Amino acid sequence: MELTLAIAIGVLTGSGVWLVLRPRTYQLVIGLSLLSYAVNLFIFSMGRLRVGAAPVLGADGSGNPADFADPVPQALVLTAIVIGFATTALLLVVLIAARGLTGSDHVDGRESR
Amino acid sequence: MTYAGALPAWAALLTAFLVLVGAGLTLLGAIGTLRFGSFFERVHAPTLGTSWGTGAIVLASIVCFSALGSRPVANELLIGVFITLTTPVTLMLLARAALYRDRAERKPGVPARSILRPPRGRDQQGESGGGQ
Amino acid sequence: MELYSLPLIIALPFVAGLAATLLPSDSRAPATWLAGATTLASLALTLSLYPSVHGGGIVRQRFEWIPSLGLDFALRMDGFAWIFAALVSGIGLLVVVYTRYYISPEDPVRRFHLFFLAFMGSMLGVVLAGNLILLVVFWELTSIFSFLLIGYWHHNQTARDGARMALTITAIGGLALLSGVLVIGHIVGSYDLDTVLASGNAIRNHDLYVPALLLILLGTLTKSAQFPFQFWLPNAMTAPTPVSAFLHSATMVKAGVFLMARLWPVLSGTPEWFLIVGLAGMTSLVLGAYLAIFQQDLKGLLAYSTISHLGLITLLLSLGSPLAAVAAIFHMLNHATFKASLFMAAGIIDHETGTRDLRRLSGLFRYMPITGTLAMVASAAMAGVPLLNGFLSKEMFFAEAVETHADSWLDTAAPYAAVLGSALAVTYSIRLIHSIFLGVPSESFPREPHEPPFWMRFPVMLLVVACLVVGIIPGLTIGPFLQVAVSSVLGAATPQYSLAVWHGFTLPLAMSAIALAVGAVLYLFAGDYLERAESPLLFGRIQGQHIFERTMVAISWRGARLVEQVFGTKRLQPQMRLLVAAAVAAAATPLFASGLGFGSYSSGHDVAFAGLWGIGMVCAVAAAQRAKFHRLAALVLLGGTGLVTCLSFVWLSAPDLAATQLLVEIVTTVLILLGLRWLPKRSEALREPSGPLARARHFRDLVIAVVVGAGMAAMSYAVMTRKPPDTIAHFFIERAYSEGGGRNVVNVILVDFRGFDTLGEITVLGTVALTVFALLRRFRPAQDSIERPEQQRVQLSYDEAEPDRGAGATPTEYLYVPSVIMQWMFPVVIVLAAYLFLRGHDAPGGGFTAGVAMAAGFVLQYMAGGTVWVEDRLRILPVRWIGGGLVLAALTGATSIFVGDAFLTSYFRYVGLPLIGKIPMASATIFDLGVFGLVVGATVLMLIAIAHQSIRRLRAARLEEERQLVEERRQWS
Amino acid sequence: MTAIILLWCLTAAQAMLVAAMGCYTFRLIRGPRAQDRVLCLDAIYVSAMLLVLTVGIRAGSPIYFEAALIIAVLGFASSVALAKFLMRGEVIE
Amino acid sequence: MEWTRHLLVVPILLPLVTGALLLLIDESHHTLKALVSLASTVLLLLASVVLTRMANSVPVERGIVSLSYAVASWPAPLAIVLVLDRLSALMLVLVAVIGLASLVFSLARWHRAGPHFHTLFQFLLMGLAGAFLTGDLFNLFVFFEVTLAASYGLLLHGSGAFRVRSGLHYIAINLAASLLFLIGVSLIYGVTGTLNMADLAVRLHAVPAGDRMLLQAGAAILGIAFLVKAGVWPLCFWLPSAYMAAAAPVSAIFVILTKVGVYVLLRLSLLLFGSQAGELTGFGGTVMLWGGLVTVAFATSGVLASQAMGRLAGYSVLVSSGTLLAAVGMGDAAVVSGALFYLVSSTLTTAAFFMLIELVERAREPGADLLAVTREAYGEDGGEDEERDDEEVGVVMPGALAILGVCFGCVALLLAGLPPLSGFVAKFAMLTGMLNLYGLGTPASIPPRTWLLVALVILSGLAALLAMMRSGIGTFWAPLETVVPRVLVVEIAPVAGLLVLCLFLTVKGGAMIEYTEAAALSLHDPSSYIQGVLGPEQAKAVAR
Amino acid sequence: MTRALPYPILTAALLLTWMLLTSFSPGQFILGGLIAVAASRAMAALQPSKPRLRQWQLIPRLAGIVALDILRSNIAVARIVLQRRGRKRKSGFVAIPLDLRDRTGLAVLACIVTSTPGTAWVEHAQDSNILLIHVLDLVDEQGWVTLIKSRYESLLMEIFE
Ligand code: NA
Ligand code: NA
Repeated sequence: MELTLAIAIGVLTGSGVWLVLRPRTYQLVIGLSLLSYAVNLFIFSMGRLRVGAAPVLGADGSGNPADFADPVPQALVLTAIVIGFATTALLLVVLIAARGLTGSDHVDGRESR
Repeated sequence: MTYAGALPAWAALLTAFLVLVGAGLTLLGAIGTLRFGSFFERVHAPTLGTSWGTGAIVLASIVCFSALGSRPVANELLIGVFITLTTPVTLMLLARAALYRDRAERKPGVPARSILRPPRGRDQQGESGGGQ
Repeated sequence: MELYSLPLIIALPFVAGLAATLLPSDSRAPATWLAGATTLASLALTLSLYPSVHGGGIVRQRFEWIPSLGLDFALRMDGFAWIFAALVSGIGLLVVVYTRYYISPEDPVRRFHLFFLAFMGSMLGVVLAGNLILLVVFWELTSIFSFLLIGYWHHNQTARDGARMALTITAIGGLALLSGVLVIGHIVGSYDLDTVLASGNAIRNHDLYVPALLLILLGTLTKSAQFPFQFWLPNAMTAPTPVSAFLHSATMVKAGVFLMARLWPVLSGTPEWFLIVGLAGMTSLVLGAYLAIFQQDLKGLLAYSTISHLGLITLLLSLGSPLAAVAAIFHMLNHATFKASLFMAAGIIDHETGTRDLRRLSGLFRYMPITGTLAMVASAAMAGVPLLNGFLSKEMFFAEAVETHADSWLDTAAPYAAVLGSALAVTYSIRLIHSIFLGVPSESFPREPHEPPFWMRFPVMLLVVACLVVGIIPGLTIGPFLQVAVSSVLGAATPQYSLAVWHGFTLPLAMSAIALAVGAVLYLFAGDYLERAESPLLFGRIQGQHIFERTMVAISWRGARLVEQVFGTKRLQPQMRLLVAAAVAAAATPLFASGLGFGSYSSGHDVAFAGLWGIGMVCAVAAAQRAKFHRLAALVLLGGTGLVTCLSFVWLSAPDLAATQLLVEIVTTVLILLGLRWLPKRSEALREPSGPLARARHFRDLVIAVVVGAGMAAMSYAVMTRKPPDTIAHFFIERAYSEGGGRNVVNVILVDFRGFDTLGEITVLGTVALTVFALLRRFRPAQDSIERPEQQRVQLSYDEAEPDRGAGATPTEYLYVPSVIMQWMFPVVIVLAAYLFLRGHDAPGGGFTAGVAMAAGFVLQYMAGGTVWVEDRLRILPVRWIGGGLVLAALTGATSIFVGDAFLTSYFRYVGLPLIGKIPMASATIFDLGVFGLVVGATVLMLIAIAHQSIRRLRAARLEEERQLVEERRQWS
Repeated sequence: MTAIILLWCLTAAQAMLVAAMGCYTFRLIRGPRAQDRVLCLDAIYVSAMLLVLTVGIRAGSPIYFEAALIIAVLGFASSVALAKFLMRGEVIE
Repeated sequence: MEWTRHLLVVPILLPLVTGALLLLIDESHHTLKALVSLASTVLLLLASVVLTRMANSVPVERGIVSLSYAVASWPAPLAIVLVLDRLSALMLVLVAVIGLASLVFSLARWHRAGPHFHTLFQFLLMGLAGAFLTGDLFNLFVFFEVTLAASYGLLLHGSGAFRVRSGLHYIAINLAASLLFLIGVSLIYGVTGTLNMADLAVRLHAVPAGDRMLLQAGAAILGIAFLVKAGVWPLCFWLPSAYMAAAAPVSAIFVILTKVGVYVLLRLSLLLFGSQAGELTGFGGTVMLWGGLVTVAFATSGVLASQAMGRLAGYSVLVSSGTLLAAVGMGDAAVVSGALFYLVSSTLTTAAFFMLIELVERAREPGADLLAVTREAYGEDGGEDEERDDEEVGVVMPGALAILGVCFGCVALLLAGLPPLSGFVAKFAMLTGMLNLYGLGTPASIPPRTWLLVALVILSGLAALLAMMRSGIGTFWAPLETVVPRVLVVEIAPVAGLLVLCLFLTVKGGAMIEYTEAAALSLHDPSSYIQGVLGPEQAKAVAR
Repeated sequence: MTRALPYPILTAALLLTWMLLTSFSPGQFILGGLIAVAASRAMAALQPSKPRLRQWQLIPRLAGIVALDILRSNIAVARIVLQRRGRKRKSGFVAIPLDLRDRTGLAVLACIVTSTPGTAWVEHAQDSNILLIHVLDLVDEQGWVTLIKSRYESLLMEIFE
């Protein structure tokens, strides 16, 4: 699974980077979304992968730390998800505003080349 | 499967069966979307998954957790209920959108809006009621 | 009294300058009185210190400023500083008197006095500074105030140009001087003037001597307008004449030679010094004089003569002999006197006749005999005629020029240059006298000239008298003061020198005679030619000014723009590319340096998981490929990738992440769809760049993408396969329940252990929502998006065409049944949100998840019923939700402060309730409630703000229609 | 023994569900029309929910229930939005 | 915990609560909102000053301990801590001062050019304060994001094509940089298992050699993220346009944003890769030094090439950044001390400059008096916020042009580093520090790169002088008939106030340098920071 | 009563949902009750067409019929999916004139039709109350009309009207 996830992170990053280098604002939005998936998974992977070890304690509230996945990267990813959501929304609105004001959906507000 | 020992054999087997049925139906539905030739045919396929595909797996979950906790657990039922309630919304809107788009493009084999005219137009119903 | 004399001498002009600005605008007389009184006070204070500096005494005054950096506000007056201070304040006083009559009432007098007095104060600061950095401070101030003075009449293009050039050159010099002084400080270990003056040997023997020397000389030579920086000075003539009189006699340009003399004991005596200073001085001496003879502008002539005379001083200083230094100092004083008087005379002439053009001026002696006489005497002093002060110092100069100091061609050339320069000085002096005062009176004066008012002539008279007195009885007049000044510079090396007018028939006397004769003869033959010359012979084309201007334009404008264009970009894509490349380089450098190895830690293999990611990756790649032309497809594919991401979180023991990501996924999809409506249809028919170049660019980006992807994959794999370090996680797991009161460790981290992060994170969300709202308040759709979407137009026209259908029948009809279910889901969503919220602390869920779910419920209603329908029924005040949520979260955190615990400290205990039993009550739950409120508000605000544009579109369309109507009407009328 | 059977069946079921998602993904990419894509996305959501349930069964833990419930209650929102976009060109009117 | 310790959280909490409360006040109560916002900012300033005194009361001799505050009462390496030392206190004061100035400036008109200006503004202050105070790497990310989110809102405040276009670039680049930030932080966590900066400094020693390159890669990626914020060449091209596009008071407060990047680089490079870090000592220093040098060179040409004053100001920000980065890259206490002085001075200057530009440009063209915002033609709310009847705040200035001219001259001097204002003292302090690393009078050889930096610092000042002279002459001297601009007291007062502060900095240069020297010394002694956060034992472990 | 609890059945259903989600304990009953009341009051704000359940005891019967029908259709459609491509199969649209007017009833009918594999709700005309469905395996058009009308519509009309 490590290999799978690593390759997945790589492919998502690659696709995202490709899009981020494209000239259309919409490509930018999709690209940054893909990149944030990739980065979220990357952060997540820094806690190592565990199956069936969700960091939710049993009814008595005790537990051996070794039995649980690292909760810290999960908490970080949660924060990152929220912030990513916010920024995607913002970028989207900025791009439609830019489209309205400049009449173009090129990232520079005008066609180049 | 650390809990496996706690599960009675009947429950384990029933769960296994139900899970297989549910997943199998879902897979069949998915294959259907590949095999059917038109959108209106494809619309039918996923309902395999949303009806008894879901039902079976939900049941499996109920069986499993009820047996595990040795008390009836039924919260998964809600999943079945809500899937049944919500899936139609998408499908209705989607089918209607597809119909509209087909009509707009004047695709053959698509019934005209006129067949749904109020009663005085009802006699026209037969003429275009057919499908392809 | 003596204690505060030094700071007072400097401060008085500044204070008076500021005070002058408070006077009424038409107050020539009061301003003069104010300026005069303070200048007089400075002069008086200076003079009063004579006893202290007489006999080698030094007055010091030190205030702490930045002691740790060696910068003190240290003032220091020795004989040399004293004589300069007296000169500056003395001539300053005369200029103030003169200005009273020169400046017209229309001119902004207050500003003049402010700049003038501040300039004088700065110059006094340069003279009295006892710390080299402080000296630089005042030095730069003289540049700045001279800039303002030169540009005083800034409505003239020439004044602006002259001021700019003066500041440019002197500022370059000033910064060089600063660098030089810094180097000196590095060598000596102090900026204190006394210490530096005592460290001559250390400086001259240091490796950094030459750079320091070059930098300092760059400062002094630019300031003194020495070759090759001489060109700014004539352009500065656009200043009001009193300013010129001051700047070119006793101050500004003198600052350069002053500093060279000041540091003479430390820097001079080396071949480098001799070569650079000597060359600059000699060239300036000859070139200045040569160019002066061709000038048609009276002030221009005087300006070039200044260059020439300062060249003389510089040359003297270069020689490195004490006697030469004496001559230099002496000539500084003499030049100040006659040059100031000449400028003032020039001002009188200009004032009276309205012109300074030598070709138009003639026979003025008849109209203004007294002024004429004074000017003639002063010119004679400038020419070095015996019995005038100029003669004495020039005699000393000749004597030194003949001496051999360092055996080189420069030394050999010195006497010839000296004679040549002096001869030319004689020529232009004669030309000045002859052209202006003698000859036939011109008919074409713009105004009828008169003698000026007495007090305007008075300063000139005083200075000319000084020239005479010093020239005739130097020993009795200037002698003791010169001695004081010289000995304070030279110290023990002070030579014996004689100030007698007559030394017998000596070589210098012969040289003087030759110079006088040659100069007179030259004028006799070339006078007419000079009167007609358009530009100087030989040097007509090459003008330093033009070269300078062109260079400046080339460097500071064209070159800079080129650099900006070549090494910068305003386009986003290259910037992104650079950013990505920089990140790759940053990560790759250490990885390649040490080699990236993988570990063996593994969590097993799973075919389904691999299959899942097969799907996820295909979706991602397809989304990337489709995003250009098939936006909707790309969005759907993005959703696929997102879903697979959620599933991975489920798979890998992160149910909270899965739930959150799922909800965010849903909302994001709706959001992007809302936005998609405002993007234009993109057809593949649109002309796009193609061809090999475009393909190459694509390939390059592809390579970048692959490299970055591979890098990320490698890094994550490397970490994932390594044994985990001893992380802080165990702490959280151990204490989540016992001390945080929750079993869902992730949630306890979010609302308790790291609640601070959450507080920040929700602030981000709220902020973005407000931004979105604000931006959309001013949203203006593009022309092609104002119309309804095509579908709606078709449906509308259909509805309108059908007899029994009204407008809007289609949307009502197609939502008739589905909307029922969507509405009934609303309370279900509320229950779901409540469930997610309350379970959060023990199971997956929490305020954020609940909030997004709730927001999705609202949005569902908007989709079902439309904006108007919902807002008729529900009053959602998202901004209040945001504000309330944030306040709640922050104040919950703050309550612990009142108990005495740190901010955000969470409390929990089990509370026994009747019927319900013991339930955990954590203050973190209230914090989470704040999170919930904010998330609901922010999410709804963003979605609804975009949704509202569809309603506003209608208004926009109507406005557009109206605008066209108005346009049409305008065309008809 | 039964545990192993259950495990294998769960694995098989998960594989089938992933295969189903794969089929839908194929359609998702192939189209041909937008409605096909939306239909498939909706179906993928449901399959994903089922997958979550099987993961829950496999882990024997109820903590994955919330994720499934969220899909069941709100999963349709995005496909509704997509469908409405197709029909009206606008999600919220 | 004594109650004064709680002051550490005030600079974060106060703007947060203010911003949130402002949302509960209706948009139509402009004045009330303005007053609340103003009062909060004044309190922030007071709190920052008190914090500075607290930080400065800690003795400079051996055993300097920074003050820390464990948020939520959890012990230090495990939860988030706020750390106060001289540097963070200084930055806080700077934030409060510039915040106050630009807020006052905005009260003339800008705060009503769009909704929720004050809230966004307060959140920006909160984010900045948090970034300067936090001692946790991920929390730093969060506060970076708070700052950025608010800055997005403020940058777009007032809307308009140019603003939105530049905003798009600004947002895109910063989003990408934020992703890098996340990658870096998580990589570091993956290798060391901690997020606390002090703990990280301790744990660095325990990282096995085989994992070190991953740590370095993480740190390097993190560094790129900060370099983007600081505006290093070639990652800085978005900056001049964005700063130029923003409304004047917004650009003014934005000046601090680049300083956040510099601050973090300074803090982390000395804490993690200082002299105690063994093999890792000086990691990234070369990149910062050369990056800074190239940035100064590029920005200098940008300054010269700028026609619009806004762009000139934007490039001036880059000059300042580049200079600071290079100084940080040199990494010596003497240089850092001077650099801190320079940081303060240049920040005040450029902030004043941005505000001044708006006023000066009113003098340039008649009609520019009107706000350069797009007319609300499409809003359903009929441009409620557009109803700016010409009601005035304060009194229109007499002699406005003269005052503007004086202010402009002061800014020119400050940018050029000419006396008598603090620009000169700052440059002098930095240069004399570079040339005399171990104090004046202690011989030390000077490497070529130092000479290069010295030259660039001086040349950049010269370029600024030339450019400012060009603009100034064109604005104040050249026109035959200069429009006397309508300038309100509340607009000129903050500009003048910042410039007076620069003068004050000059006069009180000695005290200021004493402060920055102490700050630099404690930065160069990471054990003091670690001791403040983790206690004496851990600090000793590092000091060995 | 109606003002406090505008939708008693909804409230009850929500309470049931709550207790299914959490547990059947007195504490959750109280908490769930509060939430359910709040949620139904929020629902009331939307002013939906208020359904009248006349014979709610028929609901289980309907549910049973539907569950069974769906199961049968599942098998049928699964078979269609699995059969070889060659076999002739005709799918098509069927227009069904409805008598059921109640919106909620229609919504339930929609759920039934859609959830049953093999039939799909395509379009419903509000004015004429004619429903257009798509049938995957269309053999007898009129058969579908009667099936829908007799098997579901009549029951629904009994329940809702
Ligand atoms: Na601006
Ligand atoms: Na169906």
